[in-house]
Amino acid sequence: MNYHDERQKNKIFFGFREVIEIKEISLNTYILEVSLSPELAGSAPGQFVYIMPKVQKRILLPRPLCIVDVDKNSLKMIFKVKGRGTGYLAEVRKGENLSLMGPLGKGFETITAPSVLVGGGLGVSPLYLLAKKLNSEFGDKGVKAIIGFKNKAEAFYVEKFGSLMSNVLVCSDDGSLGEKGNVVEILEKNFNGEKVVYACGPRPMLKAVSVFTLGKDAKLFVSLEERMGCGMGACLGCVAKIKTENGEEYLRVCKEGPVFDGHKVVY
Amino acid sequence: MNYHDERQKNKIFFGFREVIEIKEISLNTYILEVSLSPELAGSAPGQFVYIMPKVQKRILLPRPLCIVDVDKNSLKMIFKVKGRGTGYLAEVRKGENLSLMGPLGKGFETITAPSVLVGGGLGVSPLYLLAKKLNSEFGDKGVKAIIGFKNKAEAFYVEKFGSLMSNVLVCSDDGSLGEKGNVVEILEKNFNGEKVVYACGPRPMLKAVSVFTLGKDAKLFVSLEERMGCGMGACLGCVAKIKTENGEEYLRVCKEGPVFDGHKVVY
Amino acid sequence: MRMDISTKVGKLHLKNPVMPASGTWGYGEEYLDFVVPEELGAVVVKGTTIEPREGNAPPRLAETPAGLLNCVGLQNVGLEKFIKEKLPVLKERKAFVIVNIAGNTVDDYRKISSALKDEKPVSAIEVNISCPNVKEGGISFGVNPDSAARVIKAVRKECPKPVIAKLTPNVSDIVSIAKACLDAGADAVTLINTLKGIAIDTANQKPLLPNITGGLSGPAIKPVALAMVYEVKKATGAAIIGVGGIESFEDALEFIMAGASAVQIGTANFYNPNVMPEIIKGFEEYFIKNGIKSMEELIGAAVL
Amino acid sequence: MRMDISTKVGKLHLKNPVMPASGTWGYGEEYLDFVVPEELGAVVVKGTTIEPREGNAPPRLAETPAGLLNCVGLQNVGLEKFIKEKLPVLKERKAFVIVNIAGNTVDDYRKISSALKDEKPVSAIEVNISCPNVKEGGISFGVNPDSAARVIKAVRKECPKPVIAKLTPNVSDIVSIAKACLDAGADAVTLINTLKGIAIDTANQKPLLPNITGGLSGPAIKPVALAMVYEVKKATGAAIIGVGGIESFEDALEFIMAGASAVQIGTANFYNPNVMPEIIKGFEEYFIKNGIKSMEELIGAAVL
Ligand SMILES: Cc1cc2nc3c(=O)[nH]c(=O)nc-3n(C[C@H](O)[C@H](O)[C@H](O)COP(=O)(O)OP(=O)(O)OC[C@H]3O[C@@H](n4cnc5c(N)ncnc54)[C@H](O)[C@@H]3O)c2cc1C
Ligand SMILES: Cc1cc2nc3c(=O)[nH]c(=O)nc-3n(C[C@H](O)[C@H](O)[C@H](O)COP(=O)(O)OP(=O)(O)OC[C@H]3O[C@@H](n4cnc5c(N)ncnc54)[C@H](O)[C@@H]3O)c2cc1C
Ligand SMILES: Cc1cc2nc3c(=O)[nH]c(=O)nc-3n(C[C@H](O)[C@H](O)[C@H](O)COP(=O)(O)O)c2cc1C
Ligand SMILES: Cc1cc2nc3c(=O)[nH]c(=O)nc-3n(C[C@H](O)[C@H](O)[C@H](O)COP(=O)(O)O)c2cc1C
Ligand code: FES
Ligand code: FES
Repeated sequence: MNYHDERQKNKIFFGFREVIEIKEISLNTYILEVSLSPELAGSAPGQFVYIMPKVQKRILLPRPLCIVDVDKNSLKMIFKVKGRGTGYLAEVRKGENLSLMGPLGKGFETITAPSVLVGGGLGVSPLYLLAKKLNSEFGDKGVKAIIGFKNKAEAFYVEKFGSLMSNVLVCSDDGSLGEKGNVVEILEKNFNGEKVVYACGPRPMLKAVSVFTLGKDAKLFVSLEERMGCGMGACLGCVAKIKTENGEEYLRVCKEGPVFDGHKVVY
Repeated sequence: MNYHDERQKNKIFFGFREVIEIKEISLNTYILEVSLSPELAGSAPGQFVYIMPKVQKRILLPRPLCIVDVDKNSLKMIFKVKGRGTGYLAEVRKGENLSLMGPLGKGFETITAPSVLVGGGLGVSPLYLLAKKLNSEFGDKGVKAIIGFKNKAEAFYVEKFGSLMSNVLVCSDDGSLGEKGNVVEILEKNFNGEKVVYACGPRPMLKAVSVFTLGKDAKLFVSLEERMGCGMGACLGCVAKIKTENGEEYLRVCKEGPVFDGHKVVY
Repeated sequence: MRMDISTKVGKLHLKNPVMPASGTWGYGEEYLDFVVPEELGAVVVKGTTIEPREGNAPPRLAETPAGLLNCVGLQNVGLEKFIKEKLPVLKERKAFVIVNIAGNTVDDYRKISSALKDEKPVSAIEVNISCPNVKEGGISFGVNPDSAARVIKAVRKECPKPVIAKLTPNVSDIVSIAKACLDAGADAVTLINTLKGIAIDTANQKPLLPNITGGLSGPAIKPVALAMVYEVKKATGAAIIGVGGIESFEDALEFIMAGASAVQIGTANFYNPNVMPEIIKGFEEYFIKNGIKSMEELIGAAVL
Repeated sequence: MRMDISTKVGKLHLKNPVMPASGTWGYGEEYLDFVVPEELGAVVVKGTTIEPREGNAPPRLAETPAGLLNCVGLQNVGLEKFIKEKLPVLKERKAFVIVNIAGNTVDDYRKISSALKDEKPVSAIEVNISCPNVKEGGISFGVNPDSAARVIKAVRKECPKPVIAKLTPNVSDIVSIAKACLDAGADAVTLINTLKGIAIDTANQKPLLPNITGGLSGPAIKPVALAMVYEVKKATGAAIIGVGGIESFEDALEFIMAGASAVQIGTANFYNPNVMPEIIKGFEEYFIKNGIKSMEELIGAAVL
């Protein structure tokens, strides 16, 4: 390695992108589409962008959002309004410029087939780009998706998954959409000895998927969330406890993650 | 006085007003027109409004701006971009809502005629509404205006004054507009024993006008500027030293001012 | 239905926990267009000294990120004029008055407490041993447990009304100062006064404020104030009035849960004159929504 | 034309006055997409302890108005791995390396300085006696002149390299701590580490950070940092590295004029990874525009 290389300006984009679309797609949940840059065009499933709400009343740090889709011209994210940052983000308008940084983090590895994707709530969003990739690498038969929401009002991207792949199981906690039940129950009923499970959603859900897949000898990859400072691996603010060769260590969600071996996460 | 009156909600407006127009009218100087409220409709010459730039990146406090004009439907202010607050203010657009509070402070008294208005730079702006009022109270002959700017590029409202009244003397430091010279020189040359002088502009200018008028036995009213906290007289942040019956005291520019007896100000 | 959001601060019973911070709301006359003093839990007036003070030279204010530096320097009308002109107005309005007092010497504090002890409309005395903007007295008493205790003892001895010590955050160990004040007889502590700060006018290569340093207030200092409230509550259990950067009901609730029995609002009044009624309404709505019966349930709820 | 914006911090000669603040820029490897370490005045690495540390449980961060609370708790790879894996990379790049060190006991500081004294690529040691997020050592040394001096003396004796004491703002009298460190042999002081703060999670009625308190950084603390730089410069004339809330060239200039010979940038890197090169460029442009020949003309220019 030659350390005297010029600054490696080519992997991460930082600057303004134009808002191509912003739309409420389900209860308090928005899809945000921004123009591409060469760096962003190379985004992998599971990576995220660090995005600064434009109106910065009392907001200091950017907010991390998963990459939902990336095509020739644009990058898509889906976010739910939680607090001030996402609240302001919901107010940006088409044509405005938005400051963002990305792609960041280590995404999902698509090592083998067949696989199951398990997404709960907003956790569904990073799985779409992953499904696309798995589909193109291993064919439609090689991948199944289980996506669940609290109820119909909170659901999004159900049709998008449907038109992407044939094997999509949809569920909701109250039965207002698809089967009644949570994604873990649906996984347990429909698991067919797949070799890899990819999961994203709340921690308790990930833990349950981990317990289940451990017993089934399937590999598991999960995507974690933690509050972030730098998004670049420098501040050690975003750690999660992971089993490593050194025992248990705090690893950086923004750098070693957000995707981790689901059986090594200390839930 | 009955102290148990209901809250006196009727004198000062606080809330959002719609931007009717925002336009650059000279170098870095903008006119801002907002919709009226009953309270704002009662604005007197020399009063000011406390206005919060909409995009509040790191901005905490509102910014004080003089009232330039008020008519049936709107209130006008003129401001120069100085720092972050006025910078953001220049970015508001027609149709947006702007948070503001006013009218605040004690304005000019129109006690007698004839009078001269002396305005330097931005100090010209509060004199327009005053000229209107003097004109209507004492007639066109009762009032003369001397307005001066650094140069032509920085000048504004020259025509507005021209169409309002017949006696307008315009000057500039470099002679690019009107007579060459500053307003004090022009005042000295053109003073005709008027009974009242109203002045607004930089401190050294006000001081010079004060020295001149003292010798001429004319009353002088000046409008002062100080950094403000509350704009309401509560924080004692905005004081200026004024001669009073108690000697010299720090009085509040936002409450006892911004207009003071120009011969009592300790320059 | 009107909820009971009353609170107790030591011996004081307040109808709601919201009051202005001293020096930011004058004498309750300035904001009448927006708030009448009698709707607040209390009114804390501008720091009052025996003699009138003219304060420091302007400019006295500088804006900083989410904060405000001030060096007003205790400009006030003085004790006599306060009692003759300001207090009667507040009395007529039936406002609950807390007088913030300051002095150069322990004897100053003693004298002023003595003069206030028979003034019926005064419900409590807030002893300012934390003003960073005056040459003598002020903060110098508040950075040391012994001198803080001496001031409080003098006031305590002189005046049977509730005594509240207002402390400075510019210390290594706020708990020891608070303890000293409580041991000396304070009924409660107000936390915090402003942090010492400076802004530089780079164009003119000098400090922006002629006083050089100023006191930092506003949202910027909220986490520091919360830490001090939390630590003093945990260590002493004392009644606390929390202040520093509160600009919303949410902020006020943070202070209550961190251990404050009431809150003061300072700088936020400057950019939102309705902030105090808004916070009062916030408490009422929160009580209804969460079935809270008494402020007691919330005070210190987050202290582990 | 490239301007000479070099600066001297005690015995250290830096090509420009801009460096990252410890703990906010890792080991210089993380931000390579934006900044290469060798273009900076220096690189200050994450606080390093003898043994590796796992740090505190997450969440470790909470955003506050114009500020950030952190309780990372000195998670670091430990001295051995730092020397074996991190230092060679910085050496290859010819970065100017300042190692921030921390320990539980004076002996820890002694040992780690001793281990670093023969490491050529290390240009100076920044002694962190101000970390608010660890149970032992850290800040407890920094709130008292005697214990601060003991640590600095131990490091000084062990290590001939320049020694910089990094101080905490959570003290009553920063000047006395700075003096004690200088008398004990420190070549310079870094001002300031974070202010102690708390955020409350009102929905769950508990402190947001499991560590309860965190260290407050970011623009919110800038006026406090400036005040400490100014006062230490005025009282001691010492070489100072200024840090706290700097997010623009303008901010950096305020620190230089208040008495800092160099500046560190922490939190601002998180929301603007280009901030350090921008500030360097800002100095170059300012030197040209104002005909400044040497940083000396600006250092402390606003100190009256
Ligand atoms: C790697 C990663 C990917 C994410 N992807 C998505 C996504 O695709 N869609 C989506 O809706 N949300 C996503 N989140 C969560 C999202 O970042 C938070 O909901 C958002 O930051 C909340 O900000 P706020 O200002 O609205 O809330 P506030 O509560 O006002 O935020 C205050 C602070 O807390 C942080 N914070 C609050 N909640 C979270 C959280 N759950 N995780 C991390 N930080 C938090 C904020 O970043 C901010 O610093 C992701 C989080 C991470 C770490
Ligand atoms: C009563 C009054 C009336 C005014 N009327 C006008 C007007 O009609 N048109 C106009 O262009 N300007 C007017 N000014 C000045 C105007 O308020 C300032 O130029 C403006 O506040 C600068 O804000 P900024 O954020 O752009 O600058 P910054 O320098 O970023 O402001 C930082 C802080 O300093 C304060 N400040 C800076 N300069 C001044 C100043 N000269 N006076 C008071 N506060 C200042 C700001 O309010 C703010 O709190 C008036 C000032 C006062 C006191
Ligand atoms: C302009 C101004 C004047 C103040 N005057 C006083 C005072 O006279 N006495 C006092 O104890 N505190 C005084 N303070 C401090 C406030 O009472 C309060 O403790 C501090 O501002 C923090 O609260 P905040 O962030 O809500 O403003 C003053 C603060 C400001 C901003
Ligand atoms: C996430 C984080 C980690 C930090 N770690 C350290 C550290 O290891 N050693 C240290 O001396 N200071 C540490 N600090 C303090 C910074 O070096 C700096 O003093 C402080 O953040 C103020 O500067 P800023 O406002 O520019 O961030 C840390 C700060 C942050 C935000
Ligand atoms: S957010 Fe800074 S290390 Fe991950
Ligand atoms: S701005 Fe507060 S008294 Fe004038």
